[in-house]
Amino acid sequence: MTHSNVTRRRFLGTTAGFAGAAALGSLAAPAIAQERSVRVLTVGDPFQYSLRELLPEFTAKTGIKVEFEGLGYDALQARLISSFVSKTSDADVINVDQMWAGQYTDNGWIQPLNDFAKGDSDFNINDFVPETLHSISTWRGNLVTVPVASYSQGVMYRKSVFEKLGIDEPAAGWTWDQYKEILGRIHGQEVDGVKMNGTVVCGAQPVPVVHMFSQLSASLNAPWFKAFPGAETWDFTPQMNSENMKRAVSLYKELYGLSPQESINYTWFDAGTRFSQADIGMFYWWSAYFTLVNADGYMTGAPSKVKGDFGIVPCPQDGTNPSRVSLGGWSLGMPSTAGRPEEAWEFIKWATSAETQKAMGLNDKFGHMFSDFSRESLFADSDLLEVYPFLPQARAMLNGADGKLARPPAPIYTTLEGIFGLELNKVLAGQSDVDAALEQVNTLYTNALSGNFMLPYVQPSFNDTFDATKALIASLA
Amino acid sequence: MIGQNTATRKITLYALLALVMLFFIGPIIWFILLSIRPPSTAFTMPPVLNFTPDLGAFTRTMVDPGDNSGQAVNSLIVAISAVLLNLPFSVPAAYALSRFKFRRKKFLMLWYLSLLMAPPVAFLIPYFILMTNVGLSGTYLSMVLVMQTLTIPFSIWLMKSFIDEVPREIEEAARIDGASGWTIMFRVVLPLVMPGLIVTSMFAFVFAWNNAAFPLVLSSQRTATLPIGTLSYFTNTGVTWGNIAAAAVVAMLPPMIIFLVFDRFVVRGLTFGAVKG
Amino acid sequence: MATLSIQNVAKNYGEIKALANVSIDVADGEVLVLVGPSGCGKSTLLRMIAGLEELTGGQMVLGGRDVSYVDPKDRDVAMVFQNYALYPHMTVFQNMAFGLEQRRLAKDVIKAKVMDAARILDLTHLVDRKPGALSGGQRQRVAMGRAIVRNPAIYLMDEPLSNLDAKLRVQMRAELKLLREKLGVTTVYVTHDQVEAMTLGDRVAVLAPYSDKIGSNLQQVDTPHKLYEEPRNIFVAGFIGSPAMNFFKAQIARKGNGLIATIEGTDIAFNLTEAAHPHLSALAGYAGKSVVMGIRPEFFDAPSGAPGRHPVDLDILVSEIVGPDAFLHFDLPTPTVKAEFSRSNDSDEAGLNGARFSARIATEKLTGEAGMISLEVNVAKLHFFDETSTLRIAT
Amino acid sequence: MSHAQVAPARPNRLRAWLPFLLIAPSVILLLSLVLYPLLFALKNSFYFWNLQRSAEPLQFIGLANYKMVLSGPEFLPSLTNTLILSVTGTIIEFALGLAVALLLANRLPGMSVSRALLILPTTIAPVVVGFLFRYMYDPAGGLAGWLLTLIGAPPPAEGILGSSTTALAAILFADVWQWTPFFAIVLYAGLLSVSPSLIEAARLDGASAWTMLWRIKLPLVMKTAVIIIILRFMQLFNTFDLVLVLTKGGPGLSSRTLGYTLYQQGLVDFNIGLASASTWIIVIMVNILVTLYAAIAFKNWEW
Repeated sequence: MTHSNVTRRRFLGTTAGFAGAAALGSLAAPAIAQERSVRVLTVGDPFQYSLRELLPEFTAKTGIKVEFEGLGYDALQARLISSFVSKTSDADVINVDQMWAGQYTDNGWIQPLNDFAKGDSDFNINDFVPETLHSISTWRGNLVTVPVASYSQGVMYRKSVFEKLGIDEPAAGWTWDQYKEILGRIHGQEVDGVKMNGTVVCGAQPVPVVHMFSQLSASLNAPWFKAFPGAETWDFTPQMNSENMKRAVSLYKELYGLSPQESINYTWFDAGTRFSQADIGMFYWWSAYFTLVNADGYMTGAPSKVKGDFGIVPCPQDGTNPSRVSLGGWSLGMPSTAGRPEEAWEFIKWATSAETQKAMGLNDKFGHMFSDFSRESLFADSDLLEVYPFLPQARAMLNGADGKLARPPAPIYTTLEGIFGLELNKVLAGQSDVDAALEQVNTLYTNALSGNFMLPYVQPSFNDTFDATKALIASLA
Repeated sequence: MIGQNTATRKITLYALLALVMLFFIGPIIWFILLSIRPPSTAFTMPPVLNFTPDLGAFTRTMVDPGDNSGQAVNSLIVAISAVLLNLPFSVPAAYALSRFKFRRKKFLMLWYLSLLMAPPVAFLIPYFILMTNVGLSGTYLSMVLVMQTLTIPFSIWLMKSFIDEVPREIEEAARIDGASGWTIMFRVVLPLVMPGLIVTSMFAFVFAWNNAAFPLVLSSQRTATLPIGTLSYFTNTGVTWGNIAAAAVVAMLPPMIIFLVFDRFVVRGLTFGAVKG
Repeated sequence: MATLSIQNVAKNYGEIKALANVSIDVADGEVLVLVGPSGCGKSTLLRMIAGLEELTGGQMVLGGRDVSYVDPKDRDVAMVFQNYALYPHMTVFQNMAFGLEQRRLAKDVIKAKVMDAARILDLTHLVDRKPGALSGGQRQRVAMGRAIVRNPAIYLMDEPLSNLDAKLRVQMRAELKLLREKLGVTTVYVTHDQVEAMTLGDRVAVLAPYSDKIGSNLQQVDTPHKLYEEPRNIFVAGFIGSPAMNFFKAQIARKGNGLIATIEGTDIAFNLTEAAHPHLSALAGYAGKSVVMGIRPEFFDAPSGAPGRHPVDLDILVSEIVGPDAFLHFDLPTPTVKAEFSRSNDSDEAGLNGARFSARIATEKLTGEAGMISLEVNVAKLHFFDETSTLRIAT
Repeated sequence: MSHAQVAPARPNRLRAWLPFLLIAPSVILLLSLVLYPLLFALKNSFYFWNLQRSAEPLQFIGLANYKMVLSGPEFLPSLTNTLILSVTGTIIEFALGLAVALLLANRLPGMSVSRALLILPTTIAPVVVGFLFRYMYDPAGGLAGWLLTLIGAPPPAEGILGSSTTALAAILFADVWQWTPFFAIVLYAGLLSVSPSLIEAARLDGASAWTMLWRIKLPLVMKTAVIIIILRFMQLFNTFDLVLVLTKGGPGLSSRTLGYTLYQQGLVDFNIGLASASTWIIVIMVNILVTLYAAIAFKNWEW
């Protein structure tokens, strides 16, 4: 073997090594940074599709390039928390579920937006329906996110079915007893050759069942905790075995009895889809479905069997007690680690602006499917009313709506929701009765809350009332 | 079974085979049909089969807005990189385990095997933290690296069985012929275990291609892979069955094509060296 | 071409001694055959010559150069493996050219050398085939060809014929012999087949599994003829020759100025006189003691009455007639000589029973196939061995 | 003849260390990738660390997390379901796979094409299999329910996934569908290596087809089978993706598995301490199972 051979081989080896390193490097290297850009991480709800269509307009207007990613609920949650743990963020703007806003802020993962909002005349905070800001976007007297899609809950009923069965169309101010009575009259009847179910519920654990059930606990005035969030001193002693809670769960179980049995496993959209198949008399659900049930399937645009054949009415109330509507939705927040806060704010402001929200509502690419406005002005917009004639009813439902009451954003909400959702599911499945289930929930809540140092609660409280939110809005206007 | 192939026996066997194929392949076809059928027929029973195929779901997922086209490319990058990163680690180890005797070898083989049994969910958050700490979070490399915990052990087991079957005298002949270690590796051993390299690469590719757990936390928008894409159609407000099916069909095709094209290596590869052919 | 000197070579696997104290000198152009039962270390020794096994002790000197720690590729050896170890993915031509390519010879030189070897081995029409498409014999030739083209200092062959069927083996054996006459290269050849050993070897080294008694694996190195005529010990005597030598326990006693050797437990006794037996004087020292007596089957013969022959009547159990030769098997009520002394080729070890013996005579002289048959033994050819040292008793 | 090493004749450090040099990269890479999460989990399993409460581990709490996991209402049902799933799953997949392999081993025209196609379910991503079966099981118009009704065994009114009697079985079924072909191909490969002369000999000995299967074919394929059996068992033991897509563990706890509980604790509740304790409980259980299995199944292996 000659020396030159060795050299040549070594040369080849070195070259290969460099090539390999370069290949690895290209796998690891982030894409080239844009001069002005913003990274947005959202959940794959309908607003996301509408919003995405408009992104070129944002870039044209501001010169900011947008990297936009929509994820499923679980994936989004996993990605967000992972990034919080490592104290990095791969996004400048993130979607925050109503329940997450508190813990994200307390842990310093997202930053209050007060300073951005205050000096910004374009933001026009006064145009927001205050209930949406209160339910979705405030925490400890700060504006921590901005709503991008807010949902209330209302009843959808089949006009033709009511007519054929001679049932009067319901009106605001009706009671859950009436609701139940109507369902009883529909359930099992055959209408136009279709065997009707009274209603449909969401039974799937853990999140969907809690989402739908919590409208009942809100209506029946069954709070989760002794004093939270509207209290001078917070007290998280669980109230899950209260009489009202038992009534609410019993009612929910009754509603399940008037539903297709498979709804034990229904998630959000299963319930909506089922209604659009025309064998459900009436159900209450997030206002997003006022639009979505018109389509036969999601993002397809084909009309469903119930299109034009359903009315919308506010949720019933508990006797003479005023109705409490559960309000939920998605908002945009800014991670504390956001690399481009200015651009992020630009984006948040643009995406939540009346102009953009209106354009989202009018977007028809996959059929009209976004009417979940938070801005007062849009509910009376004539262009939007043409597409979404129910907007006045939807607006009315927001009055007095309170998401923080229905699903209190306690710092370990997800854990509590998991416990509750499981037990609710067990009640529906007949694996547990109402009393036993709620005692179990109360015990597990107590354990979880004390295990998480929330019982007794020694950290600072904040009397989070609707008035406090209104004061905040006034201070930021 | 020679000598027993009477007509009845044949008919019975073919009937059984038809049943087996229907059972295992039918659902796949049913799912592929979902991707091209009008949504109105998706949940109609008895099944509607005379529909006009609609490629709309493929258009939506792959062209406009085409969320999944980029993800398909990402999947390809991740899966191919996973193979390329895998082989330099697994082939030498498999070679050593096949050719040398040393203490604790059995332990080592079982240790590799045990890695395939770790609960992947448990590792997601630690991996995210680890990758973030080394500045790799959201990159292809982070996914490719952690996937090696699944692919390298499997590859080593597979490759070892292939190398076991190359008579060591062939290597000795090459040594006596004057070949260097590299020459023996690249001109003698590797060509002889080519089927093994193909099978190993196939499995590494498919493992990486199909993995959903790691990209769930380790990918970013730029690097998200197809399984993440299919997951994103399953949202709170709706499930877009057509889109899911279309994206899933695109996700299913490469592994299927690979396994069908290289079919003859599959049977050979899956004996894990436990049977000598 | 070169000389090979194996000097005190040893190989240990941990505590186990596989080889110890083996020293053999191979002359330039000589064929040395290593023979022995399985486990005797013959293949290990060959692989140590090749450099495929590390030496634990001793030295390997090839062509005057100490190659003990030289890589195989730098030793200038060529080897033919038992399973041929052809490169299955290369054609016959590429198989033969591979070694030359590694030595970076010019392409046309390689081609000339390969085609030359192909012609010698009658492989010219097969050069573009891959080994998978060749018959066993053809593969064997390619393996030979791969060694030949290299023109090495020494050929090493590890049971190159054992994978061939009997007929082909005989044919290839002859061809090998011819080839080696033509090439005249120093060769070390391993086999467990003593016929191969005897026909191919200029000298044959008989190896046995290491035992402390001898302190080496090497039993004897000699020409085939001398191995047969003058085996150094019981092992070699039993190993060389087919069917194997019959061993008996025999009592030596004086008789007149000669000796008498009586097979224990029988009345068969051989009179040994100065004229009838060449090693009588050495044997005389064993008078009154017992020794191991060896009679090769071919030392039996039909009665002829010639001088120096001793008649015996044997009760033949069965006889096998193999063409011109007949093998007669008989039992004697005599104690068994320990099996390890008489270990023969591993292939026909199974039937070895210390008390069963065989004789070989010309078929034409056979008077019956079973029952009492009268034979005679050539007394001069009787071998006697010391019971404890196992060495042959000779002057 | 066995050779301890194929190292060349040179008392060379490099050569002696060659096997370790070849193995080291894989071991180092794998160790660094596996040790970090395990140690991370070990440390945090002794801390109170709920990401919903704080970004950092708050307090050392000893074995409280372990106690909480083991005493949680979902632990025992999860463990039971997991064991049912992994034991019955492995058995069914093995038995069914063997039956299919024996069918394929009849060398009739068309068998090899079928065999090639048969691997397809195994190549599909588990997430996609989840979607596929969610679609099949859909109570509103899924193929499975329709077929069941057709053959006179209508699914429960709550739907296949909604009934506590069928939910776990439905998950099991999806897994069986995906992995039986894998067993079939592997066992088929094993059966191919059973030499025909052995079968002939057994037939001459008068062995029945049943005897032949149990006494000759099975023992010969068992060597391959022991590997895939343990692999599948452990994969099933860690099942979570099918559960996530199909039932989320419901109804009630009917189809909850340890893997899903772990997912819930870690990636939904973000209770890192609790999830870490669960991780170690699972790791310890898995290791005990694997060690026991290895001690029995790999006893007579040549390595």
